[in-house]
Formats: sequence, C-alpha cells, structure tokens
Amino acid sequence: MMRILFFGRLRDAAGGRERLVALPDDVGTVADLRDWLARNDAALGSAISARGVHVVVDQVICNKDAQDVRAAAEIAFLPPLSGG
Amino acid sequence: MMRILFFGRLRDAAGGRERLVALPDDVGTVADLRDWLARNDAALGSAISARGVHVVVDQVICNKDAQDVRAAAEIAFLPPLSGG
Amino acid sequence: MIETLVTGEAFAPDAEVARFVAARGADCGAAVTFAGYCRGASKNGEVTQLELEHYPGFTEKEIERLACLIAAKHNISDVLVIHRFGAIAPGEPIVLVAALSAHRAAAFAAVEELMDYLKTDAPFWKRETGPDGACWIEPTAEDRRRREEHSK
Amino acid sequence: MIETLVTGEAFAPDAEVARFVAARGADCGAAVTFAGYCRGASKNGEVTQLELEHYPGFTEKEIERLACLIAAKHNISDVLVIHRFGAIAPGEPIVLVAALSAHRAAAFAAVEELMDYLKTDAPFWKRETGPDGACWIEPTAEDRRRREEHSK
Repeated sequence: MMRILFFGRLRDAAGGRERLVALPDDVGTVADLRDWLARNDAALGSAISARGVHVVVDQVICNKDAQDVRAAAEIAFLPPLSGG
Repeated sequence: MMRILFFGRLRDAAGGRERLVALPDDVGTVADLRDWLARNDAALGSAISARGVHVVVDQVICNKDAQDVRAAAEIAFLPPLSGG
Repeated sequence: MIETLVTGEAFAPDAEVARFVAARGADCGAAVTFAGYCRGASKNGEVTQLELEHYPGFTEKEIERLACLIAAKHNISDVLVIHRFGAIAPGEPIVLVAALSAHRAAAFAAVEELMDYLKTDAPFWKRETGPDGACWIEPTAEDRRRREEHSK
Repeated sequence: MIETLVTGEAFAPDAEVARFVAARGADCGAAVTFAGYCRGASKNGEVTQLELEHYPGFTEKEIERLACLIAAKHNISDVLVIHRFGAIAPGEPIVLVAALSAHRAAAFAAVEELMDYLKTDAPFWKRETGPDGACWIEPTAEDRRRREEHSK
C-alpha cells in the first residue's frame, strides 16, 4: 500500500489529506501516478499538474516525472509553499 | 565667558574636556577661534583642523568657518563619530 | 549552534531570543532578530484566524536544511529558527529567526535571506479566515523576486 | 512610537524589546531588532574595557533626529534606539535598535540603515582598553562606505 498526501489547496481538491492506495501494475513513475489520479478525478489531475506543485517521494523532493515510485511508501503533492 | 569642549582624541590633545575662556575682540568666527587656539598650542590647532572634525555651536552642527561665534555660549570640537 | 523548532504551541520571541543570545561567545558583537506576527488584517480584509498546515517530518527537515545553508553561506555559527503551525490568532507570533555574528553585516544578511527563503521554500501552507470565509495564501510576486535574488 | 534613550546604565535588550513590541498595533506583521555587544577582542587584540564618551544634550538630540529621519524615510511609526555611554565590559550590550512594520522589508531596511548611520553619525567616541593600553576607535572604511550608500 502507498500513502498519497495532499497539502494546502490540493487537500481541498483531493477531498482529504491522505489516501491509502494499491497502485495498479501500469503505474511506475510520478507521471503515471499523476495520470492515474487524473483518470478518476480530472479536477484533481489538473490541480496536481499545475505550475509550482512539488512532488515529494518518501520525504525527499523529487519533481522528476520519470522517477520510479513503485517502491515508495509515501508520495506527497505540495502546492506553492508559504512559510514565514 | 565661552565654554569650549573637546571630545574623544581631541580631549587628549587639549589636555582636558572643557575650557572656560574669554574670547579676545579679534576672534569673531569659527576660523578665528581655531587660529586663536592654535596660537597657544600648535598640536591642538592641527588636531582641531583635521579632516572629519565637526564644529558644534550651541549644540547645533555648524562646520562653517565664517560662522560668527561672538554670541555663542558653547562651542564643541568633535573628532570622527563612532556610535553603534 | 544551529537550532530549529517547528511547533504547534504559541511561543514568546523575547524569551527565546534571551535564551539563545545568553549562550553567545566572547566574539559575538551582533545579534539580529526577526519576529513575524499574524496581522489582524490583510489585503483581503479582516483576518480572524490564520491556519498553517505543515508536513510533519519533512517540514522540520527542510527548515533545518535552510538554516544550515544560510549559516554556511554567511559563515556564521549561531542561527535560530522557530516556526509555528496550526491555528494562530491575530497578534500571535508565527516565526522567529535570529543570527549572531562578530560583525553586523553577516547577521543582517543571514536573517533577511533566511526569511526570504522561508517565505517561498518552507513547507507550510497558509489559510486565512475572515468574515467572508477562508482562502489559501501563496507567496507574492515580491516574495518570489526577493527569493530569486539569492539564487543568482 | 519613536523612542530613544542614551544611558549610562547597563540594559537588557530582550526586556526592552519585549516591552516595545508588546505595544504593537494590530497591523504589525514584522519586528526586526539589532543588539550590538562589546566584544572580548578586536583587531587590536584582547579588549578589557570599552569606554564610550558622549556629548550630553547634543548626543540625545542627534540620536532622536536619526531615529525620526529613518522612520520617515521608511514610512514606519515604531522605532526604538537605546545607546549606552560610559565604561562597558566585554559581553555587555552597547546599542539596541528595533523597528516594527506591517511587512518585513521596511523594518529590515530601517534597522540596518539606522545602524549604518549610528556607526558614522552618532556623537559617541569609543576608546578600547587592552593589555597594551587604550586607543580611540573611529569608523572603518567599510562603515563609511555603507553610510555613503544611503546618501545617494
């Protein structure tokens, strides 16, 4: 099982902060994961593909579409950050 | 009587922070005062004429050689300032 | 010492600064601090509450990374960062940054630059609540411009 | 509020900042502070004592003038300056500057610029005492360069 996390306005778009999912065999990369999430929810798909959204794989910023995610335990989608 | 004040290294040069003096009639301006002080003490005269020395007349920065000082109660010579 | 804390509890900037500065070395000539407070109004009007979401584990690691990056860049050994998350009321502190150095230029540069980084690179998401509801706040164009200046 | 104090007594920067910041308005989003300490060593070696001479009356007036000038220039209403005179031991605070503003840029600029002015324009004269005797300290070329930047 993989934990997918959505923060900030992406949490609103996803309807919740966390999803536990079993990835289908044809989802191998960050790009595949985005497409798969968009298949069931086009609005969420567009929100997580927007400019400025970071992808974090197992708590390391990744941002590479080709990154393999099959062994990952946790993937997070972060909208633009705003500390301070 | 006029109070003449010397601060910082000018105090060392003058041998004291304060002098009470009666100005002679021929001392009318800041430039005259400097010359008069130099007449009795060349080293002090050169110290108060150095670059960066400010002249304050009755607690207002003046720095004009032609400023009339005959009515002044207090004249201060300030070497370069260094607060903070 | 590089000290960072990400906390859900309210904190008192003056007490934290007093504690941090008390441990300074004999070579310390300058202490610069920045405290950021939740304002009672923003460009969207009255603010009744600010909520800062964070990513537990990742946020702490990123704040630590930014503090170390800035300390190394300005060659200073003492940097403090405290950052709140959760619900914050108007007037409450959100963030505190402090830096100690021998001379003032490095401490000023470190605190100002670290704040610029935190505004755009710290993993927090801000939601303002006012009379007309809540909305997410993202870095301004000015925040991005300031941050970009440091990448050059 | 523009608040300035020239004092012969030791002071605690954190307590003064706490007091000053506590009176902030609802619009205050940023507090920047600078505290300058007497270092135990300078480029001339060990420092056992620092003495700051001032010009009573004139020094107070000039500090007030500089604080008002900087507040007006950066359009901020809250500036605090506390400056020691007399004998100061290594580790003791010499100067404290604080500024409050809605957004951080103005407060950072005001505190940094006011410090640059104080270094070259505040009527104090510093004498450092070390193992080899005492010497007068004047602004460095770097101090003058920083100050000149603001006149442009």
